[in-house]
Amino acid sequence: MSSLDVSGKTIELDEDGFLKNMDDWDKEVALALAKTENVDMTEAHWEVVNFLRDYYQEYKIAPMIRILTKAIGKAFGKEKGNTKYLYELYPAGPAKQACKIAGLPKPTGCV
Amino acid sequence: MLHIVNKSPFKFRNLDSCLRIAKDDDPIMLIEDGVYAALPGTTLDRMMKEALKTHSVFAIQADLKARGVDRIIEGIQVCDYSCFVTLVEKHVPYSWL
Amino acid sequence: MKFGILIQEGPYNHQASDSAYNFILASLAKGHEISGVFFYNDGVINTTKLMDIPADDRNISKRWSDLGAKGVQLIVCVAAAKRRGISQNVLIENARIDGLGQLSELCIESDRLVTFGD
Amino acid sequence: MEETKPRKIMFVNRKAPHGSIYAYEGLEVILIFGAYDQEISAVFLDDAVLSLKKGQDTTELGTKGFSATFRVLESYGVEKRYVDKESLAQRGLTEDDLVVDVEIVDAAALRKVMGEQDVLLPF
Repeated sequence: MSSLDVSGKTIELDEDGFLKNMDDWDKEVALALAKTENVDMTEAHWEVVNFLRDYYQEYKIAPMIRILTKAIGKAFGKEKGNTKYLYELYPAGPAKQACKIAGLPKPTGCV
Repeated sequence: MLHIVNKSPFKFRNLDSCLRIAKDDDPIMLIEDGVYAALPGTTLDRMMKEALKTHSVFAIQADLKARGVDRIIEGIQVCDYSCFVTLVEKHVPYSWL
Repeated sequence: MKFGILIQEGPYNHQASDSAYNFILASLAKGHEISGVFFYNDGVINTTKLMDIPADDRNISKRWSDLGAKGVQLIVCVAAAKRRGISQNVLIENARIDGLGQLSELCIESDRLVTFGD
Repeated sequence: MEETKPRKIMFVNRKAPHGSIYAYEGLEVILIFGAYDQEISAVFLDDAVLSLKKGQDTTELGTKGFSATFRVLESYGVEKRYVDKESLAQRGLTEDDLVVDVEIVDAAALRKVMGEQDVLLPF
């Protein structure tokens, strides 16, 4: 996979399906990216994606999963602040799937 | 703590920083271009002699030899890699890179 | 004792690899264990087998590989390696590309961590 | 060696950002170490205090800015963050010029805390 067609525009992707150009992101692109991951975007999904984008905007990195769960719990309620919840939304892993849909760079995932 | 300094003190301020932070009695290991600090009769002579009052200072023999530094400030100890290892056994090392 | 070694600088450009190597040999000779050598920053360039060295100079990557053959772990940081074009295809024998977490492990399990760099 | 006791690991940052990659790649290491439940601390000494300066904008360089990322250190488990007072003063900076909440320490305090570490990592 190397590109995505979104309402007539061609969006370039890297070899793992992440946006090559972060500026290409908008809601429509996010929905198209979600489709490539077989994720049906509900409000709960958007909550995580928007959170990730805000976090990246502020700190210039995507948070590690451990940090993400903690922060999600703090922002949206305890019942959401756990790995299980995030994996239910993003079965292939929130770091990989949610970051991709949020248009963030591929996490280096060194741990 | 063992302070490892690998930079020429004539170009960089690493040795200055090291001497400012080093605790009395902390040993200082000069390696690579750091061994130029052992040259006698330089503009840093006084600083080094002052440092020797509170620290033991070592310089790697192979580095001195490679650079033709055959006279060194009195009190600085010539040290081979095995002696370097012994210092690391005794102290937590930090490299002032 | 167990010594971990961190190398932050590339070969030839800087003496760091040579100093580290000499330190490791002296440590082994004294009966210490080298718990691992971690290559970070430009240090990852130590581990490409594509080096082509004149006969009258030391071959730094071969030196590391030979040390690896003696059982010393050689760990190349994946993130730093990716940036600098070091991949499995060009990696010397007896080294492995792994995560930064391995440096953390090295700090935890070694009695001393010694850094060589610029 | 006791296996269960967390190790005291300190990142001693001394290099300026942008001119070389050390400050950035050093930060990448710090963020990973936070996950290992050790006693992690970071000190900013000499030119590294410039990494924390407010108002950095790298867009014209075409490189990724990372001064904002230092603000996550606390949540990533870096319990103590020190800045050397003299290094700030040498560069005409005060605490108000920095993007993060840190503890400003003098050489004596730094000497003491550095002397207590099991591992000192230079970046």
